[in-house]
Amino acid sequence: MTPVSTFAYSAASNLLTLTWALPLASAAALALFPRQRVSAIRRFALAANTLNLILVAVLTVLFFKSPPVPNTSSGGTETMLAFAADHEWLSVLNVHYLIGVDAISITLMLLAAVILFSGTLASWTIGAPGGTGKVAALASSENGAKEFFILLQILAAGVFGCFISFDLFTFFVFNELTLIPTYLLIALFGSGRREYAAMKLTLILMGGSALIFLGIFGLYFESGIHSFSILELSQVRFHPDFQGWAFPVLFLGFGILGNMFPFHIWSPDGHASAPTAVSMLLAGVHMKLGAYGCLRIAMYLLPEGAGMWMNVFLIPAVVGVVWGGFVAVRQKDLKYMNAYSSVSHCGLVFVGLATLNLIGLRGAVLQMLAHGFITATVFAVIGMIYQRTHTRRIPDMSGLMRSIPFLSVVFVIAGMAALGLPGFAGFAAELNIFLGAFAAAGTLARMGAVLAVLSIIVSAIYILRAVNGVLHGPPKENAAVLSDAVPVEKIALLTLLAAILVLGLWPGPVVHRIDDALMPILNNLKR
Amino acid sequence: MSTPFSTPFLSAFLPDLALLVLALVVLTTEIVFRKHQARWTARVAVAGLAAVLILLAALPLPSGGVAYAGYQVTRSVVVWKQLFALATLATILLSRSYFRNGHSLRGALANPGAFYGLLLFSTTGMFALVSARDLLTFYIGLELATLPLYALTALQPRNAGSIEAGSKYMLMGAFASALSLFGISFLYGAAGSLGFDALAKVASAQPSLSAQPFLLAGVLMLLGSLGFKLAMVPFQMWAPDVYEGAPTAVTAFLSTGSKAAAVAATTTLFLGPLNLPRIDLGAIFALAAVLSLLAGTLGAMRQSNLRRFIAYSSIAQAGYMLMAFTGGEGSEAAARIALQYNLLVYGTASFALFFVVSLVGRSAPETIPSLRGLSARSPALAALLALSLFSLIGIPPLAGFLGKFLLFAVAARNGHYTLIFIGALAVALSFYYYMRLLKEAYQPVQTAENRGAPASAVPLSPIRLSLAGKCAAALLAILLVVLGTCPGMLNFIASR
Amino acid sequence: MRDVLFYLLCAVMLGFAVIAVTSRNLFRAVLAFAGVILGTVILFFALGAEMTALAQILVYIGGVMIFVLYAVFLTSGEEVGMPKPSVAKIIFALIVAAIPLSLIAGLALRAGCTFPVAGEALQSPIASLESIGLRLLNPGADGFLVPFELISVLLLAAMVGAIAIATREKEAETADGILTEKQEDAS
Amino acid sequence: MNLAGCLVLSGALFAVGVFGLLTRRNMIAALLSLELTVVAALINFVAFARFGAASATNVAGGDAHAGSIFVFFAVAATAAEMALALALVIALRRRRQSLDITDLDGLHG
Amino acid sequence: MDNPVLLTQEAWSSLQTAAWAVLILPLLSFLVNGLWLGRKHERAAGWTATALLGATLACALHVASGWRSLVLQHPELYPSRTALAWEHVWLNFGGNLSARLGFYLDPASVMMIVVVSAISFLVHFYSIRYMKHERGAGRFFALLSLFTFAMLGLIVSGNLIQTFFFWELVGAASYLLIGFWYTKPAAVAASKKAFVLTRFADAFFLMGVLLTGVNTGSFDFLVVNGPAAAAELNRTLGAGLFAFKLLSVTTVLLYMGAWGKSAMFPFHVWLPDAMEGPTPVSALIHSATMVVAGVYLTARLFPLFAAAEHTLQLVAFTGALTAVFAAAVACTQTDLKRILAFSTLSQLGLMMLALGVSIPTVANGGGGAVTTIANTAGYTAALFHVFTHAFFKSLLFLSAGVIIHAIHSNDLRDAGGLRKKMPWTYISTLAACLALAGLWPFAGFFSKEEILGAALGNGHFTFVAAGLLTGGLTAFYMTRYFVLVFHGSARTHASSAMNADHAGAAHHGPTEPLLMVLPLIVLTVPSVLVGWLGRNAFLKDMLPWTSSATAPVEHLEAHAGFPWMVLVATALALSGIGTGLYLYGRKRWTAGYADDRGPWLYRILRDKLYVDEVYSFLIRKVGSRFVITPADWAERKILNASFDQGGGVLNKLARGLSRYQNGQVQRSVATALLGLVLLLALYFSGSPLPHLFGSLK
Repeated sequence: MTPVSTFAYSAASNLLTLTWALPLASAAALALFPRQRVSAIRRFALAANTLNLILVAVLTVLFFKSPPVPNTSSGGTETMLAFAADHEWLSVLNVHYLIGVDAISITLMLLAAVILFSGTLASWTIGAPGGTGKVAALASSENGAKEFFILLQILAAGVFGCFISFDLFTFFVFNELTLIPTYLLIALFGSGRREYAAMKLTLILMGGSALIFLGIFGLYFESGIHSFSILELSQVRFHPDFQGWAFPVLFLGFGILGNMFPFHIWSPDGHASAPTAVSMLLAGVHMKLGAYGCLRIAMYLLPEGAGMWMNVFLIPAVVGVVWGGFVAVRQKDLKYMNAYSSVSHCGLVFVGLATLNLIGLRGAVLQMLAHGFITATVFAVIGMIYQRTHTRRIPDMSGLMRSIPFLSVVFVIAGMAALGLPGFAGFAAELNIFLGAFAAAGTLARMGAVLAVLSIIVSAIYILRAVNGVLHGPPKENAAVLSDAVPVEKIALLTLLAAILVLGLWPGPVVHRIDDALMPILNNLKR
Repeated sequence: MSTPFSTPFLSAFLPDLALLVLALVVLTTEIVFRKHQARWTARVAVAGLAAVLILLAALPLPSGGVAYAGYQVTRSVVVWKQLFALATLATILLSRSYFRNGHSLRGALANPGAFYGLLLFSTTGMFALVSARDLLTFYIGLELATLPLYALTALQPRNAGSIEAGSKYMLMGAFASALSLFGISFLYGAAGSLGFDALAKVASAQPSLSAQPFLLAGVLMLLGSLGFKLAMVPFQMWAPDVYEGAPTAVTAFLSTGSKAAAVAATTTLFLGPLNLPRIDLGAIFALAAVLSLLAGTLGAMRQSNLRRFIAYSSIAQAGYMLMAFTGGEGSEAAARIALQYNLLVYGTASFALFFVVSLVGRSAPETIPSLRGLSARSPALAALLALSLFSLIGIPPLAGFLGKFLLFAVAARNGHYTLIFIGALAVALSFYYYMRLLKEAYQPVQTAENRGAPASAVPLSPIRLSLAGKCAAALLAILLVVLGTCPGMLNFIASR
Repeated sequence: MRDVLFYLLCAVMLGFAVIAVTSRNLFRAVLAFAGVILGTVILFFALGAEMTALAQILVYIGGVMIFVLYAVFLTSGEEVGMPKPSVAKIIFALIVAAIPLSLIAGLALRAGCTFPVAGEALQSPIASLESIGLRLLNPGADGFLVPFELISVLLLAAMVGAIAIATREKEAETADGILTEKQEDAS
Repeated sequence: MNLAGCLVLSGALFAVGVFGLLTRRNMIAALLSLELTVVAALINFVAFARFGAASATNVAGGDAHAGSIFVFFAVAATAAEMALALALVIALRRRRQSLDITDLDGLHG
Repeated sequence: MDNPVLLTQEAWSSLQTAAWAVLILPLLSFLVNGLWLGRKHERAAGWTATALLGATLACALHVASGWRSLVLQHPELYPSRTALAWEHVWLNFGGNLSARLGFYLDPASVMMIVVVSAISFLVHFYSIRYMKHERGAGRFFALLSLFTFAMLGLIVSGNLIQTFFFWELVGAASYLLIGFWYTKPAAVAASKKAFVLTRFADAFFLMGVLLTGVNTGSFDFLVVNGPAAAAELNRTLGAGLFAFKLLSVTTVLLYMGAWGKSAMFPFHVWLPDAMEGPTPVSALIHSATMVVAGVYLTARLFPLFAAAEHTLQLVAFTGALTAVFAAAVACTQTDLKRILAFSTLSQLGLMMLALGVSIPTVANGGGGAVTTIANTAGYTAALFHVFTHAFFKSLLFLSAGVIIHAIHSNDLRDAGGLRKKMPWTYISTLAACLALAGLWPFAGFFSKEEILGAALGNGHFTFVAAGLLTGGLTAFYMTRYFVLVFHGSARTHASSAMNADHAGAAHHGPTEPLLMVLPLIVLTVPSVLVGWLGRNAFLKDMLPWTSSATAPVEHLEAHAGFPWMVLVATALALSGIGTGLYLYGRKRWTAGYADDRGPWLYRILRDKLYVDEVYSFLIRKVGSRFVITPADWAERKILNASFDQGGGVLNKLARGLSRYQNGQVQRSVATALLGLVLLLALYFSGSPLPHLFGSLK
């Protein structure tokens, strides 16, 4: 049935299924909790997410210890999966529950697990009576916490499911599974124009998944083998004309989810209105799903299409990088500033993908991880500042360094990381992307590379504007009353900062594994 | 020829006869049970239908199916019949409470015997329609399926809308049946005889459709009449008014049972004898599908009346189902599976929605604002509403997604990629207008102090669910999720 | 000669049809319609379908016409001066009606002539009593036993429906349907 | 007297019927024009039975009787429909005193 | 050229551990102070930091002596006098293109390690007393050690990536240090300005690094400076109008980094504002270490720059321009630290000038394809001046610290008559001023003469004149500075209290606290002797590793015009001092005397040629109006609005549909019929619409 890689069916694949089954189970369990016991609900959710983090960490260690050995029989173009399992789900459509992990997906899962863990911690005051001021009425009433954590767990389950599934149908199901919780979380627990933002976000994402839907059907029917499995489809040579239209459709579909330039309009409103944990998960992980999809499905299965279209997609990517930066400079609201900075950084991911060489692709994957951690930290800090000062507008705040030193120092460090200061994850990723862009042939690629590099200036401007505006300067009169970070929040921030530092200082092992994972995709692109 | 009473006769006819007998019995219950008439009639009807369902499932049927005097019953036909029986069963269960006074602002329903009788007559018509082997049985079946609905729509004397809806429905229906008569006459002209096999022979003999004007005229006019029953775009103008005017139970039956019958009729005809390689009806169906999606979406977007909203959403769902007919050559089996599965799923979701509407409709006018604060009044009902809406939209974990995916798969088989994209966009837009309902349901009720506005008009009385109501809601919810994830039902339908 | 008669018949029928559709007096319209039916009867005889013609007379003239007249008298009152539709509506209706007519006419003229002009001798009687009788009740493959049964069910259903709708609602709400409800609520 | 003639006749009757349906404001008159369209269809059936099915040129084994039998059933079905329609007319009369179709726009939007 | 030889012999293990220690100790001090000591007990933070920096200095000296004995004495083993203490691969880019972290020993880096750790140690020591009453002193010491770690990392790097790695860290540390008093809006603005401007230059520097790496296949200095790399880069890219030589573009981009960090002319605006930071910071960063990093980078890439035709000329030109401009402006400043800042700018200009003049102009005159062999005279002179300048400039800054500490204000107009109050500071500042002016026995004289000698030797007469003019002006403003601070009567200036260095740090201790004076005295010794002692060692050893490729250094004195030029320079210096004494001593001009009376040139110079105003105009008018605002407007009005417009259109269509649905039955029938006919017509008309949804098979 699958001539491709042999699956070492091992107990680990059950662990892999557990990664999304656990959040779902905890969501179900949470449903049984009575509404009033908010602290019990929070603790249970935290326990579930910690367990999940440990589980993913164990899997990562297992993976790094014994990565799947690439079999070079068919020119090394098939992805070797660790902890793989393959059960038939819908025989009518030949849909399989085909799961497995390679370096890219296991690292992204680790990213998701860490952010979920710290997100749960960061939303410790959600639903607490009188918790977060002007937060939606429903959330502040004591029964808000239960729905919040149930939806958060479902969102997490969807994300984990996506990263492990190697069957297009299952991938699409999990991808869509994340839509409802995201909408409800933002619409019910968000702030500001939350309903408008939630609806806009969901509609545009569903527009994107309409394109993906189209692409998946194209792949299924034009491949001749009527299968959804990515492994099998990667061995099929599709007809160039088909690839001519299927690739842009798929790439745009995932691009919309991955915050590509013209279609990024959902992310600023979405993030600004979402509660802290949701914007962390949304910006940190959910957007990476888009770029992951571009890499794994669009480029891996339709390499000739990639060859044809990548120069075209370089333009929106580069424009996105520069555009995100310029717009972020003018933003008054911290969350909008960070949202537009995410647009810029996600544009960098697409620049990395557009280079089509090993360094560029590796840079893109690293940037996904780095930006994931960094933007999650920044959103967490902004959330915590918001809980204290009840405002996110930069002009309204100044001199917070004196009253909340811990948060301010973390904010400075996160800002520096977002800036791309060496020693943090951002620099390692950006270095690879720029190097890949300069190495890519063609004047367009080189011009794109120049613009991308110049973007680090703009990012310096808007980040410093925010950091200086909020933390430095004469403290305002109400500053004295603010309380610094509570231990719960400290743990959340420190885990994220640790991840940023580790990825920044010792990228070696991670990069080595990611290169092995990228090899099949590159061999396909070169064929 | 097989003697009348040998086993094929039994397995072919018995369920239909049983249904007919049940209809007659129900008519006479009025005389037997003087008191509690409504409840007893309902009980008899439900028992009868259960028997019919068992018969359908249990009767041995040779794999090739049984053919008898213009009646052909294959295993897939049995599935159609089971769908119809289920729809009628659900309608009866839903309509039981409407016979009590004060159960709905539109006044109580009159004589239950006639109501259930007509309902069962209509189902008999659907049974005949599906197992027809010639145009005559097909036409009579179609008539029998539709006629009782005119009467049912007009059955609520005290509600002005009911009479108006009934007469509109009747006028449009009569015109459609005249149109189908005209169509069948041309088909008869082209094929020389009424049998489906003759039709198939003549349709495949000629080089192209344009070479056979009669066949084309007949096909189009029949498409028109079926389009009317399906509420397809050019013929959907009646649906909103009739859905609004008719009693809730009848609207439920219209949107599920009658639509299923329309889809079944189109399948037996256009995926049976008329599924011709050169008759590129795929393009027409695709065009109709797109227009239906557009009309359904646009209509539902600004609708505040719950019933008209359901009408437009059913027009959109008809659009999705029409996609299955664009499959072209060799896609009959896949299209049938997709349509049957989707009808089952759409039916479940619709009845869940109607269940909520009927409960809300007791104390408040059936408009979207009256859903406000449903989550506060009864969380279970709000959850059921959410599940049914997400399924109607087609979001994965729930059954709606799988149904729509199968439909799109049939269209994709023939390369209709633009059509799929428009379908998927329609799914996205449908999220917008279905969410308007959910937003109202989960809108925290603006009590006077935190919004300053006068307390909301709708009194905030919690909705109590009777035991039967609770387990019905639970069953529907479980069904929606199970149908979405477990392949069991899909494999069952596919194996037929 | 036959053709002249045929065209005459067509003209008469169309005339009656137009009157049925445009006359301001409902009664005169109904009678005009009866005229059209008679026209069809003659046509059927001309085409050799005697039985059909008889059925036509029996059902249409006997049943439907009487029924319509009954309804007309029952709803006495404004049937005399029916309001005249607005000119715009007439023009619109003319256009809408003209389109299918032209299509069918075109279709008929183009395809119709492929069929032979009616020769005197008919290969087979198309509606002899004996053949129809046999076909109706023949349970075999080409028989119409099932529709025969179904049509009776259809008529029954129509009757039940008609009665359900048209029964006059007793003011005193004594229709048993409602009365029993009260006791039921009580228990 | 050939097929074309009959078809044109039925087409004309159909057109007049449709015209009546679209212009008549009285419910009964509208039903009447509807009946016209049905009659047109019946003529069609018999015409095809006579010229189409019975003749040899058509595909082998034309079934002439089917046409007239179909007319039998069609007439019966239409009668049933008319019965129901007229019941509706009576109910409408009782409810609204006027049989004007154009007044039936309570449900709209 | 051979790759750097990794020190592997056992004998070197002690040197390697010392090499590790040099880097790890400051990092340790940062971590200890930053995480633990900084908040709890601030006094301990000061002492631990100083102790650790002392240890770093010791290790640096050990490394220097070890390097001298093992590498210098054995030219046969190490022909280019370079060695690699240890190396660790950070990231591998495929092929031999990889980012490595290493400890690279060569004459320049050894000299710089010693200088940086020495000055850093002294500044730490000095800061203990200086920051005694400051809030957040722990944070100050942590950041100071972080800066030292970053600077040392920069110096010892053997490849471009590691240089860029620590280059950015240095920039960040300086941002944090300048903005130490974060409650002062001026300091915050200055720190942001410094970081953004250096970041601007670093972006181009990064581009240069990447271009080099991609085209030459490696980032290591040895490979990059080798002839193969230069040949590799030596091709023209682009066509017609945009044709450019890759080599010259890459080298200019690389020089951009140095341009921004060493604050050459157009990018100098951040340095004077950086004086908002505490004085020890200015002493360490803006005199001896960070600003010199640019010169050090140019020196590192000297052979590559030499290979490109015009790059060195650009270096020389910017150096000269900055030197003259800064010297002129310094004469008109009234702020103590701004004078020293402009003086640093001027001296940096001189160093860049020295590097730039290494190519003998006479060779060009010869016509034809002349291989201009750069001689290393300029290279040696520049590094020698870096060496000497570090000592007396940090001395000047520290003394300024003491002065400010005493008069509680940065303004020259408040100072005066401090001669008797602080004798030690008086003597050390005098020594530093004379050294800076370049009088004979003092360090400044020898290094300045080397520079002018190199320029003269290679025939760059214009640059010689610029050097001489700068020398004269330097003497003048230093004298003005010295006289106004120490002589004359004590004066107070109205606005002095406002921008006092220590906002509100009114403490009265002794005017010349011992702990602060000690470093001054220690620094006076090298400012006097280092020139005379170090001259021979520098001339002999301080050569770029590809010395064999460049012409042998003939001793500068041998050049004909050299003695004359020395005389002229000394005469100019003396005349500068004379005019200074005359104007400010005899005629009692106050610091601001010439503000309103002086000629228009004086006023322009006082406002620093309005370069700041030009920048703010560029940013505010051009940048925000033509870039930021349109981007923001487009984002809101076009992109976001497109979504809402779409919704609007759909709503209008929906309203139209519901109006069409007016409930009339006849309309329904008509629509049905017309719809059916339309379907038929569309199907047969062959219009694209039905087939649009047809199959794309």
